[in-house]
Amino acid sequence: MKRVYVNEEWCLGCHLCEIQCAFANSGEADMVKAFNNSEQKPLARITVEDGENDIHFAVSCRHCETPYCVKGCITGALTVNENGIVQIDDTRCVGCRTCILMCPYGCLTVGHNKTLLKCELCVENLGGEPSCVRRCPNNAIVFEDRDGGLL
Amino acid sequence: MKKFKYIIIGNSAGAIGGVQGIRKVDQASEILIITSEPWETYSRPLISYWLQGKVKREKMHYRDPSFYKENNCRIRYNTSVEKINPQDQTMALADGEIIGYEKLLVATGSIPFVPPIKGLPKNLKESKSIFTFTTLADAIGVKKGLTNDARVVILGAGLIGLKAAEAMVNQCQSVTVVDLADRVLPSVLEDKSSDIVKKHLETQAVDFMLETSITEIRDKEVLLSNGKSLPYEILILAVGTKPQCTLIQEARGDIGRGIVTDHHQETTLKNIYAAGDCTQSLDISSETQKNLAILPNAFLQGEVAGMNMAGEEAVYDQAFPLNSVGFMGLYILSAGTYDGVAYETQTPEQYKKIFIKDNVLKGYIIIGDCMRGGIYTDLIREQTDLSTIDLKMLITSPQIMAFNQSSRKEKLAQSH
Amino acid sequence: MLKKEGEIRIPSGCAISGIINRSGQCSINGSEIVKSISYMHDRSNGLGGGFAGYGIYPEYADQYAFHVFYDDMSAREETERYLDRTFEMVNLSRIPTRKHPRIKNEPQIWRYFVNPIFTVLQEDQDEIDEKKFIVETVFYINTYIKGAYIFSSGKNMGVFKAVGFPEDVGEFYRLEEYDGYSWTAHGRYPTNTPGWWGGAHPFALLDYSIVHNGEISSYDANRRFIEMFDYKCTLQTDTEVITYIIDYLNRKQGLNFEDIAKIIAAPFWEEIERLPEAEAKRIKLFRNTFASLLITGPFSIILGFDGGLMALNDRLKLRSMVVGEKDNIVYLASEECAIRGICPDIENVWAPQGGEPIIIRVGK
Amino acid sequence: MAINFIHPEFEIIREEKRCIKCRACERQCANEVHSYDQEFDCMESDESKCVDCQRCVSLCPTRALKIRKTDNRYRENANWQQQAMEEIFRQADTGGVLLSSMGTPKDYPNYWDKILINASQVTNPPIDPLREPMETKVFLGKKLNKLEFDENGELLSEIPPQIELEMPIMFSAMSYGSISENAHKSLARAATELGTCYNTGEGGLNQDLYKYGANTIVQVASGRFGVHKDYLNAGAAIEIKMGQGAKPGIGGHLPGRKILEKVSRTRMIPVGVDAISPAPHHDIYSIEDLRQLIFSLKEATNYEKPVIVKIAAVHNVAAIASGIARSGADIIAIDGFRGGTGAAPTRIRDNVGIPIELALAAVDQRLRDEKIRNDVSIVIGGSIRSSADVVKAIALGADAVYIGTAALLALGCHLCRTCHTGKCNWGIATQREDLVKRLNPDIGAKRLANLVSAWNHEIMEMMGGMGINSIEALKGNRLMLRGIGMSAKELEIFGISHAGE
Repeated sequence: MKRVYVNEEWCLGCHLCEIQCAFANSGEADMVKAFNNSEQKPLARITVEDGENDIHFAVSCRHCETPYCVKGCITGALTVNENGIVQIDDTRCVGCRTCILMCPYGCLTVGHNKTLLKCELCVENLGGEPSCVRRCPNNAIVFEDRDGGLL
Repeated sequence: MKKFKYIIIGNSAGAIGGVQGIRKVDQASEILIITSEPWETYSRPLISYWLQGKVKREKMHYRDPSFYKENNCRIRYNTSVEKINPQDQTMALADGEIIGYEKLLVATGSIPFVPPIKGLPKNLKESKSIFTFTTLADAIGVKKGLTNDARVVILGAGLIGLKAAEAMVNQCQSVTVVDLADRVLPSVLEDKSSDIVKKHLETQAVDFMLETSITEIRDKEVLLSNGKSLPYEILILAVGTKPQCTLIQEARGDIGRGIVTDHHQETTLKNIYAAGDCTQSLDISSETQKNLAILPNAFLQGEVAGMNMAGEEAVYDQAFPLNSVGFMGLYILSAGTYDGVAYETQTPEQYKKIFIKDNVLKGYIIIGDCMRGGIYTDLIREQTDLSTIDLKMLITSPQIMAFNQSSRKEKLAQSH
Repeated sequence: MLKKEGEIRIPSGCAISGIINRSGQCSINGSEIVKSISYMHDRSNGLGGGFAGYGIYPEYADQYAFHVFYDDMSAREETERYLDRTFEMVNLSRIPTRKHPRIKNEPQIWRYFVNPIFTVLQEDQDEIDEKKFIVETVFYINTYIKGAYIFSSGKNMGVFKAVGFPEDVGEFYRLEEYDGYSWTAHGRYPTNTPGWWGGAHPFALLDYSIVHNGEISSYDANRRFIEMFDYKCTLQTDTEVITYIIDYLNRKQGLNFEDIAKIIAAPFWEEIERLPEAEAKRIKLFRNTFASLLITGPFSIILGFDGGLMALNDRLKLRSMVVGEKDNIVYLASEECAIRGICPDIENVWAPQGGEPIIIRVGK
Repeated sequence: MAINFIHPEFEIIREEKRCIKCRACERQCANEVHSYDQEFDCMESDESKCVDCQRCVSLCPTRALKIRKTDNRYRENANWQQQAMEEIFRQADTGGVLLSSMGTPKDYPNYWDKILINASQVTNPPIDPLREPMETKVFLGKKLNKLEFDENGELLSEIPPQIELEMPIMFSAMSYGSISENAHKSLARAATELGTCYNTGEGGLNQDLYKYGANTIVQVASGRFGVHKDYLNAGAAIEIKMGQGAKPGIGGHLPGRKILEKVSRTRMIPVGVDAISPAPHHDIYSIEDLRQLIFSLKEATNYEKPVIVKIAAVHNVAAIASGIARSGADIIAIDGFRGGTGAAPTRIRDNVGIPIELALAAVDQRLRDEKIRNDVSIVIGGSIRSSADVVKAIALGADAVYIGTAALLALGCHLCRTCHTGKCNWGIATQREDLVKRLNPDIGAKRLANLVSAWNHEIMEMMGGMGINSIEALKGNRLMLRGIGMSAKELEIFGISHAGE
């Protein structure tokens, strides 16, 4: 399946993927409104790690073949849909953080309403290409099928 | 006699894992699920949330109600299995019916351990004021008696006891937790972290009476080992659980700290598998056999059992204790064994303790901000050699940056 | 005042026609070609018509036949003085014409049958290139003698052209009095000239004569290249530059007409890639070496040469051209009517592909 | 010095309402213009550091930023304008030669804009490039003057060494060191994809890029940096750089701070040492010396590679070109005075040399007059800005063009003209690793390929309009050009008529 992959060779650490992710998932049509018009800034489902020697990379849900978060979820809020996308149903999430405990990559975060947030590849808000990928200025984040291995 | 290719006894995480495991391999054959409860599968940890009013009954489904139909499962509610006969691969139900199986999964879970206390009613299930707290039926019972002026006494400061305390503390007059141990969550935390949790709960109006036991249960009152007494309208007995191994034991399967299985989750009885709270697992972090009664473990075991039942070899060999639990806004992540050199950090947002032994992460405790804690969990799960990892960075905060470039690439640029 | 040929580049549309007897017998009367081109009257506008006949001067077959327009006596006197120095004049006369109501302002039209005379010095130095000498003579007279213009300079062939419709030009020159083995004809439709006799077609140099229909877009690229090789494009017409290109490739580079066609109407690279390796290599070398001789834009030409005709279209075939055969006679024309009009029972009529040369050599 | 006479050239306008304080501008500005004020929770800017490279503007996700030229002026007059005054202040401050980057910004006549292209109407048809083949393949190199055949009519002649290009556009010389490794990679990959060539410049060829050799022109300049036998044999052709349009008559200077490990290895000079290219080649003090170098290089490459001689367009360029054509060179590259540079003395850049248009017209005609046009191909560069410029150049007589500045623009350059600072925010004219990585060659190569193939489409459209279906029929086809607003002398040099004639 197509997943989000990152290449730290090209990540500039601009953190715009976080901004775009938060905006895309904010439900607002306008970024300024999304960030400046509400009490709480929208939250990203992707995190950029900044290291020494200008190493940067973004981390978001890997949509693992073996999704420990889904297997550990105590409520059934986390599921894998027919396309292999790990999704969360926030009406069923109770914010217990078992998924945080289970995820090897640290890709879930707690939302403002205490339920968990995670990358769902923008299936709900854009379709096609995830916003972080679309807006990455340097192709450091790509949306590709690498199930056969990395080229 | 009816005969089924697959029968699963139980209807919780281990059983559901079993169904999903079977379905990965065999999409056709019918599965019979036998449950002693009257309900579709529900999440047991959610009973405290339901009692608290945070989760509605219909959101307690562990899987959508359509799950059984979609997975071609026949389910028999309110049905107990009396006996398994592994020789002819049959079982006898409580109503006397005999049914046959080709592959059987025992996912009977655990049952509350009820200590022998003076004055304990003979038939606890019919009591309107004394409860265990592991099933929805328990929670429903508690709720009936829960009034604003009710005084609640909970015996046991473990996960079940404290979740019950959290659920009720804002709906009753008082909650007092009594435990013989000197700290809360004695099986999950060590001293300092335990103290943080206790203090937090105390600020939320939960009272504790530690190093104390109940010596006698009377109507509306318990007597304590320190000579005092506590009045109660609701008494919860939450001193622990024990694996439900009776069926296997009687069929002469091996029992240790639960049902003994191999890496395929097969018991010592041919074609009988077991998963979940009823089993014994090898804790890889301490290399000892344990009864790991935790939900993720149950599901993973069930899934492996199911796949093997359907003919595909799968292995589960990564069991270790792990818990994520929150009490009144304070969250705790813990995993593994608290053995080795401990690295402790504390900030206003977080208390953290990490245990490293033989260059492997053995266990950790995080209280407070637990973001990305799963990165630690994975190090335990994979027993990762820490020599190529930036330990200082890792201890400060869990991050992929702490790994070397090739493992970063493997994690972020390859499919998993 | 409108500028005439040589002062400005003049593109034009046209009709062309050609007839050849494969056997080489001079069996084709001039009236045939006049009749043929007359069927395409509407492709001309009266500003130019002309003919080239091959095999028409059997009695002077070894002499160069110069056809010359003179504006006045002094031009003729100067030219004849110039020719006298280096040529043996075997015969000279006015070209016979008849009065024609639609042919006006005719210049003096003279014909000379000449043999070049070479000095001892030239022969000693082994520098004798007779054709080069003829070409230089033609260029000198056309460039430097005001009012004189040599419009035909081959052997046993001749060009006849004028301002007017081609059928009138044919009558004017009394072409029914000539028989040849091949003929070409041209009716002109220029767009910005008052019409000048010298500017009419065919354009000829030595035995080469060209009738051309089209307007080549590569003109200046071709012109500026060919002028590096001692040609002077005084008329600034397509026909002129094409004639020079063919002269350069055939006479100076020694290429045959098949190869010439592959240079001026070169196959596209994608076609070359599909060719056998040796052939591809050959054409690639042609396109590389003679890149600036590729002719683009629409053209259909009939090239007359000693012993044959070649018809060629641009490689996209942006101009019409049909070929027909009957017994030993091959007909070429812009339109089929020009063939059927003189040979109603024509057999085997077809339209050649763009860039596909149709070469007919007599006796072959 | 107590008083700073030089005032910020730009103003940074940040629309507070739109700013979401994402700090992308701060992270992306190598000049450290932007910063975040924790106390006031707002972004601040230090305008004095801004070079108007537009990186922050481009990356601002809410378009909250814009940069404009300040309207603060010295008291200028028609004679003493702002720029002149500021340069005087600058020199009074430093006592140094003024340095600038990229091509001259001065308002000299641009003849491309005074030349118009023809199109077909009734008398001959335009050709639709979408329906008919349209050829832009070009061969650069010496052409045979006479073909030789054997007695059977088989060709004996072989084509002399040529560069075969799918289109008449190449990337001009920009050295590794003056531009980044990723910029070079982008150029190399794009050239390979397009079937054209890029040029190493004088900084040698990075080992990783040898695989693009078939699309590489390797340069030999006066500093001879990175020149060795393998290098000479690595490319499709060898270019001897005698001059550069932006700075005719002077050499080059790559500061030591740009000579990092990889650059040092490629250039074969020590890390951190200034790379000085002398003004002349010290083995070429005359045309006969050039001939010797040309043949030395041919010897070293077994006569398999065409040799280009690159010169700046100077006053007597036609005569110089004639000399080069007779010296054994296969191709002459002429660089006009509007051409770019990583760094040049401002006075030289802005005052020395002539426009490439005039140089080209003069050289092409001169070589034809001398009947040696076939002996060399002509490549021109020095501010080719569009496909129309290319078409005009070919019609004037060029075989192909070099594009440098346009290629850099495609890579993200915004012509801020501060290459010499080494802090290129677009990852092009820098060796700072954090900046170099900003240019992902995947993107860079794609953008370059897009640009050139777009131009090639346009060239085909224009050719089709003229009724020309192969680029060789356009070369030197000056009849397809008309001048507009030119003097008779200018028209004479160009060999074209005025529009309307």
